[in-house]
Amino acid sequence: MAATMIATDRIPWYDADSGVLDRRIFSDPEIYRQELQRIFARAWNFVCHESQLPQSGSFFMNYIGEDQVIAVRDRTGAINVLLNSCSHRGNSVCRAEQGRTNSFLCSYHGWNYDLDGRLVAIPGQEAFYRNDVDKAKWGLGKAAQVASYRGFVFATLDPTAPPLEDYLGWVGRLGIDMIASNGDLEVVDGVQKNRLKCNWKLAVDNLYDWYHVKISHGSALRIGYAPEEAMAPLSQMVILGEYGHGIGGPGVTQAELDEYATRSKSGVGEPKWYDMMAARRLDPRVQQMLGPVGARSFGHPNIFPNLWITQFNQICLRVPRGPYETELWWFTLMPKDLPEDQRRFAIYMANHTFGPAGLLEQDDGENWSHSTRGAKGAVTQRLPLNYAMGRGHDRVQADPSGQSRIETVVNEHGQRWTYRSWQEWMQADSWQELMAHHSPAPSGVV
Amino acid sequence: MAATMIATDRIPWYDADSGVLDRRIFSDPEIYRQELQRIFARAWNFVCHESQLPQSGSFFMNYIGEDQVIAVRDRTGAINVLLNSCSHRGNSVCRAEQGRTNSFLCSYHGWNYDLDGRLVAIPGQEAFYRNDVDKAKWGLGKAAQVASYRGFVFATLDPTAPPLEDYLGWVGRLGIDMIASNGDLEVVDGVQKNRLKCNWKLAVDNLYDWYHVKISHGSALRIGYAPEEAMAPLSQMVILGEYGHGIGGPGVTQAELDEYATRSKSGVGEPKWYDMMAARRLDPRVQQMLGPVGARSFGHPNIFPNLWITQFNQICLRVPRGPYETELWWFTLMPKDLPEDQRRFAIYMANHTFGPAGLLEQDDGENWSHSTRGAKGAVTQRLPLNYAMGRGHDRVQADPSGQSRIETVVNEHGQRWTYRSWQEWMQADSWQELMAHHSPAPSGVV
Amino acid sequence: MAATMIATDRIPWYDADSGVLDRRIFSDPEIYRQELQRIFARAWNFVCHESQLPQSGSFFMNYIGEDQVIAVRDRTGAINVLLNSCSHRGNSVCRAEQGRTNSFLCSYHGWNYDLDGRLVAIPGQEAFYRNDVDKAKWGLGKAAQVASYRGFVFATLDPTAPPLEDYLGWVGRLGIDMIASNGDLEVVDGVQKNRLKCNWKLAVDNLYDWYHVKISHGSALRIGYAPEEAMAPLSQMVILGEYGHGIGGPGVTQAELDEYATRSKSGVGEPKWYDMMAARRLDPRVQQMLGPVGARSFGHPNIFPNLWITQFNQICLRVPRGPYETELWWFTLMPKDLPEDQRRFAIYMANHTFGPAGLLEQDDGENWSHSTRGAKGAVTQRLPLNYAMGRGHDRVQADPSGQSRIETVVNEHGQRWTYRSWQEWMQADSWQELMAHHSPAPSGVV
Amino acid sequence: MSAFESLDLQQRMLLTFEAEEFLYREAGLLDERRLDEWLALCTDDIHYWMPIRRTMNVKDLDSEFTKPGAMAYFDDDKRTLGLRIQRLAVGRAWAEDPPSRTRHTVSNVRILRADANEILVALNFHLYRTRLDSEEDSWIGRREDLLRRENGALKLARRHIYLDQTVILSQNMSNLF
Amino acid sequence: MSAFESLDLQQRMLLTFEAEEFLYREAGLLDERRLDEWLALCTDDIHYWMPIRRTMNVKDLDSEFTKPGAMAYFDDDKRTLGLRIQRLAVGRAWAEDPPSRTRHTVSNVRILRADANEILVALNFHLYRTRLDSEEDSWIGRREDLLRRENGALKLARRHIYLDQTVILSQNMSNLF
Amino acid sequence: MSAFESLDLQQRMLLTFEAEEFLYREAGLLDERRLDEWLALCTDDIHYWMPIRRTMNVKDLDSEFTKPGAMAYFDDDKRTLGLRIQRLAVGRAWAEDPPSRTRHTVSNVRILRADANEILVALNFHLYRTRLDSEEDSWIGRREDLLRRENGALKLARRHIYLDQTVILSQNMSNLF
Ligand code: FES
Ligand code: FES
Ligand code: FES
Ligand SMILES: [Fe+3]
Ligand SMILES: [Fe+3]
Ligand SMILES: [Fe+3]
Repeated sequence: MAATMIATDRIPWYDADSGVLDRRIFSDPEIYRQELQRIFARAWNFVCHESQLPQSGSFFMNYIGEDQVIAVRDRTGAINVLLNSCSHRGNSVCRAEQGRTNSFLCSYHGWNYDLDGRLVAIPGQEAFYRNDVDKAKWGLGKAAQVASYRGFVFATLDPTAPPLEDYLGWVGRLGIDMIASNGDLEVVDGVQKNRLKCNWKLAVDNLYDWYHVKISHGSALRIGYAPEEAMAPLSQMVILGEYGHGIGGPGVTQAELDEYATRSKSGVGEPKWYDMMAARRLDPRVQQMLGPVGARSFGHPNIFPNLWITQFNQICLRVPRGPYETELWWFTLMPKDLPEDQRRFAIYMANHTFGPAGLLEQDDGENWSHSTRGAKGAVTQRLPLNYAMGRGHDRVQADPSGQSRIETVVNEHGQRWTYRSWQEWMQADSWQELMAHHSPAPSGVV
Repeated sequence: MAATMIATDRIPWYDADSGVLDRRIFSDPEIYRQELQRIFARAWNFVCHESQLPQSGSFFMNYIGEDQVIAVRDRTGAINVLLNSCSHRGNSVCRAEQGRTNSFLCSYHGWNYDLDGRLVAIPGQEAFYRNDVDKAKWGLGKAAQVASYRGFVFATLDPTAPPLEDYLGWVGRLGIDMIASNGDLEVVDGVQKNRLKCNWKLAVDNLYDWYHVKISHGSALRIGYAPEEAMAPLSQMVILGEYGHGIGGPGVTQAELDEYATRSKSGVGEPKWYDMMAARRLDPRVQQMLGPVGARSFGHPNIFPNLWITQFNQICLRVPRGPYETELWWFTLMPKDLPEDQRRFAIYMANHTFGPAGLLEQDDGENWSHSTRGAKGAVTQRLPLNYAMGRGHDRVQADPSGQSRIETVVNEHGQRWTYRSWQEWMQADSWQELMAHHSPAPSGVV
Repeated sequence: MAATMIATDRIPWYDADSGVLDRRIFSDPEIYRQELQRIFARAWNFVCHESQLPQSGSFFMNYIGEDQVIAVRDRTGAINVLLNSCSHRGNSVCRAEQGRTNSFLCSYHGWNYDLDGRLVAIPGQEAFYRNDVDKAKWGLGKAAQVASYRGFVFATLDPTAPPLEDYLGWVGRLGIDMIASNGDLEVVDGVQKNRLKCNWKLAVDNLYDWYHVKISHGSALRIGYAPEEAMAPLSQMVILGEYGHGIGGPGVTQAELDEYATRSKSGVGEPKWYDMMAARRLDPRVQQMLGPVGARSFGHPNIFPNLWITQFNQICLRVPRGPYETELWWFTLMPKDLPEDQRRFAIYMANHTFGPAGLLEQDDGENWSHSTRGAKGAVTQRLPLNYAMGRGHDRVQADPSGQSRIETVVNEHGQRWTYRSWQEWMQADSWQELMAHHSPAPSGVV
Repeated sequence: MSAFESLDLQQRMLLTFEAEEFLYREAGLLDERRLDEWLALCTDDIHYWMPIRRTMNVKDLDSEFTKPGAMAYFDDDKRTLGLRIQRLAVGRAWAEDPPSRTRHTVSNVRILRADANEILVALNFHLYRTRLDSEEDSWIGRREDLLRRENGALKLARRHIYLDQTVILSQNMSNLF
Repeated sequence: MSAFESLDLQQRMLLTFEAEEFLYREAGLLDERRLDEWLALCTDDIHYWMPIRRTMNVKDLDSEFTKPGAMAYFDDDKRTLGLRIQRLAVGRAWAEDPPSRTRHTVSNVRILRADANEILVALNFHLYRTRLDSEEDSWIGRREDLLRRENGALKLARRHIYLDQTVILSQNMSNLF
Repeated sequence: MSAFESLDLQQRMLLTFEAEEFLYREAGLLDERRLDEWLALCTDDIHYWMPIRRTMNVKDLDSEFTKPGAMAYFDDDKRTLGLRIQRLAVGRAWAEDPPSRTRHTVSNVRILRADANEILVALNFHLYRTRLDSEEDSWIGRREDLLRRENGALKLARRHIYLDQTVILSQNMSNLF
């Protein structure tokens, strides 16, 4: 089909010079098929938080692309990420979303896999197999690399992928540092999951989207659920990192941070839109951890490809379920020592802001599913999409700390960076090629 | 897949010499994909009747192929046909089937489009876009041409399409004249819509099908809901026009028309099967309007590709919804000045004859969906379909008025013409090629 | 798509040297499409048992691949297998699962087909078709060959297929003989049908699978519904035949058969696991019918591609319904003269063992659907499946009677033979090629 | 009609039960294809009506349904209902041979108004239909039925059917609601 | 059994409520997986039966369902029902681990016949099942249940299940109806 | 609360009818989008809660649902319910313009406990929603509602919603249950 041609040629989907995007990347099934191979099967993917696996045998089920994986802690305390498919006939060895187990016993013929995926028992190994089966060769498929950064567990299926910390780079690490700086985190029981009829990338690009708030979430603002100045402030900061990571959203000046510090001590002075955020940067150790620029950013990090870290206590994974469907998985993380009242308030906010019944998020799905629909029409499909907001009007500022960033107003730098990087991932035939040819973080005018 | 091969080569699907058709045109997804590009994206498509857009801001949602379009009257009174997809992210700018609006405000970020599709407001155009966005370039996609014939509004997405009147030719125009001759029409509130599991072409070819009535609608005839002589009369007339338009069904002689005229005056004489139809041709202005031959035809016009005009007060659009699904949209049009009792009777007939609960139409869907199923089987698919009824036994008669036609018995001339034309549309790579190579209306033996 | 490439090249899916299988044969839609053409459209397929068509006009609806066929007895008493699609527009001419009819009257235009598929009446043949239609040419599509073996009716759509008895070979015939040896069979009213989310081949390879019983059906064994020794005995016999037929499962020695014979006469001695089966081989005529080896086999025959014959009174057809769905159709056959109490017991067992609510079969679907899922993941798909149990450790024993077999323990010989043969079917472009290049039944070490 | 609320709880309960008993029996007749008996439960002046529903913006909701006298999916008097039923009896009603298998489920039965002669009932319906090997339709919505006593027995005097779907996602509506 | 109609409205209402109360409690036990308690509600001679339904032309409708003694999806006595329940308790009942989440909804409850000892009830059922992350099944049809009084309490003496589907569109029927 | 069973059949029937009457009226208000009137039926201390359900192995079933205080889909007091309703009134609630068409069906209504002031009810619900031309959602599960008498009239004091789905197969839950 044309689909195939489209996907295999080298036409640029995204034109960096104009900020224009081809709609078909949201609707072409062949492009989606390639994404599973070229992006999800290669990238470091978030699988769970360490606190979800308290003991040996604790497991949490997740996906890498559409491959179902089990994150499980083994007897050595190490976390393994296993492909949930038996080596004998391919049956699932685990069907629960989470729980605890001693091993993974296949329900078809009883091959039994240890918590680290090793095949440890085969019924009739001697009698039927005459010991002619090399158990070492037939364990469960495993992630090629598993690593954890500040308690956030990632895995890649590609042995040639760079180490996690290199993959994240300073921007990805900073993104995680921002939520990690809340304290010693643990996941609150209950991952919200729901399914949207949209392409996964539309859900991802929305996390940088501080432009939609006033309209998409107009009703929430109008009833005063959230103050507009805080929900869509004008002063914005964008930080872009290699391989597509980024952080975009509200930013303040050092002066504003200091103003809040003084005011919060003295108790004298007008409240400001950034108070709730600034409060979380008072602690010098936090400022230390985030650096001079990071400390001033209250944006949304995205760990490429699909992990959104919110400003407060949640992260949201955008799980692809076919070209036109995406699941949103909301994890809520709180400092273990958070005072009960603060904890109760934080959970209230988490339960009522995002998720399928969230006062804000209710209205997002409708827009994303219709944007996906708008990428399908035989003729509509030919019309370009405009991702040009602010293009060519901003400048990347360097910093002695090395924390380069763009300080500006509401913009689409994050979205453009996402698709520019996405295109490089899609065109590279291997990690080697991607490492060699991907764009460095932008500098100068953007 | 083979599908692709099938679709891109030049094998004739329809063999005009034998009247034999390849079943795969009803089941091959790739052929369907091509139809959206080569037929619907090129043709003049019916979108609504002018009376559905009484005031400025009145809109009606429809489809061209699978592209959703909004027909809307603007402040100048002109009718625009807009692609329902925002230029920013592709979101729908309208979700209602019909209604009235001042503009199309996108629910995602608030880009606002005027009733003529022009982009008139972008939130943050100055602050965020720094005025660096050419609104003139980013309006909604629009039909390349919109035109109206006797109140019936059509649109084409192809700028190279010929003007509507040329496209319709005398046959298409005559088809519309037939219903327009009822008087000064307006749409009765309520468009019936339902979804069948059939390929759209099977629904279209059925409109010429005066052969199925006795069997498919046997139950309706047996209970006397409609008289058989009128439902399936032997004397038939077929009129064929360029680009696939046609009119097929009952026809009478001038003598019969005159006989009815005399009898209806004198009130003396036996009722005849054609009385209900002939009554609508008494008025000399109507005869004038339809011409000597047209006035004698009571057939079903099809405006290629998919608009069926019935003998009385309804039209039915066959909306493709994928290779195996079609929606039937029934519009009912009455003369504004129709006396109340006649109006009530006409609405009763409209409500009970066609539509999903119609006493006649109930039984059609079952046959069409199973005919579609019969085009899918791996082996069944290889068997040809017989469209040969009457082939080679009839002759096109010319007329001084230029109204050539075939006068004969029940036949499949209309269906053959449909597939012959369909094949020319599918093989042409452009309007230019289609105009150059399409068949002229047949003459001589057919 | 890659799918296409995968399917059309000659990569071996199944590697006979390692017993390793490529998962994609369970998930690739293009491979499935080819299976319909290369396997089902070519093979002899089971359609019904003669007793289901007691009189002229009795019919039973079935499928060959995904082509719907009607098995019907005509006035001469012959059984016809007709493609259920009218030659005019392709409509179904029959919609019932079974029943009795005088002819097949198409509900669209009333073309009428005789019980042997001949087109016998066309409304308006003279008036509308002017007698210019050769009814002899436009009958229903028919199976190229229909034949019956011991009351089991098979059909092939391929005129070049070898005769049924050659196709079955001695192994396929023996498989049918095993159930036919129960007596003069008739189908008990009621074919159980349910739909699984699995690829059809996973359902087929399971019939040879005496390895899964202890685990998959652990609950049924634990509650004592069936005795473990009889359900999964160690002594197994496998018989393999050309074109993929096979018989695999419990086998006993002649000594054991004799022991039972003596014991059942004397009434003295311990019951053994094989008593229920051996009882059915006491009759010398049965031993005669099955031969010295066959009489000792209590395995599951598969008539390639998809007819499972059970040890007792049932057969199960695995009907493909797309790459990821399969219907199981359970037919129950009893000797006409079976004493009422035995009949009641046999029906009780049939109703409670297999079928969607069967105490055993309930648990199978879950495993097969997840094995299918396990063949879809972009990365999981790359992992080989292990079909190597017992490979290279057994030997085919010849027998003066010609009944070669493998006598061993639980094994996967049957499954390997199935995929090896399947691959030959898929790679052959015609019956001629398949006959020339297919593997002979194995000999020596397997 | 007097306000139903004026009755006491026991009276309301009794009346509601009486209505449910009628509605369940009547639904059973439809599912068992005993259509002549069903028709006999209708008064001679029955109005059986299903207007067309449209997806409308909040501001245009007043025209969500078509009005009486405009287009509708059903707008039947007793004679027309009789035709629908007769159709199935005379053969060649292909949409119903083999017959659909229907299940008329009625719930949330609430009496809106009642007097000695009439009971006006609102309810939720779920009409489930399955055909051939695997076709399935579900029609869900709200109904307003007017029940009238005619020499002692309740009869159906009006049935207004408010379907929740706008586009009918079925190939036909060859069954009664 | 005497005709239920002979009872007056109040009596019919009371009896119907009593039957519904029993049926709702019993359905709740199934959904809460309290299967032993459910089994205790069955009489020792219970007949639990679901025949096979076939798509038939109108003229052949008399054989739409298989007859007793022929093939069926369920044809259980109390012992067999016990086996089904025991199966889930002993482990390795893979179709139910993780367990299905079921919802047994009963509506249009009509008493067909009743006497001092027995109540014969007809009803519509909707058994909804969801499994794992997104599997969904809906089984819809008609049931005839015979309720019998045994020392004061109602018990289930017979359950005949008439499913509307012909081909079962589910991978199994590992749950009770 | 005293055991409901202690009441006699007639009393139980009356109480059950009273509860159903309330629940049907309340469901009707939601479907007719009369949300302010609906809110007025809630007590000031209402707890409206839908925990998160997870697919768990039999051995881990004790944690199938999240506990109060942990994450949930709904965990609302009256103020929060008010916000949800207000949201729809102020415009720009895009998920509901055009509005969804919902049908709240309540069945198997069983009283668990009751006293002079309160009735604790368990029931099965089916919330059906259709949007635009063809979107359809069905949410099915079990509810426990606490009804309390406030100056004569019943009010909703607690609604605990146990959905049968684990992954929510809908783009949002912009409607009340
Ligand atoms: S599939 Fe897992 S043991 Fe066989
Ligand atoms: S998508 Fe329409 S304004 Fe952004
Ligand atoms: S389709 Fe069968 S007669 Fe026309
Ligand atoms: Fe948002
Ligand atoms: Fe018709
Ligand atoms: Fe099994």
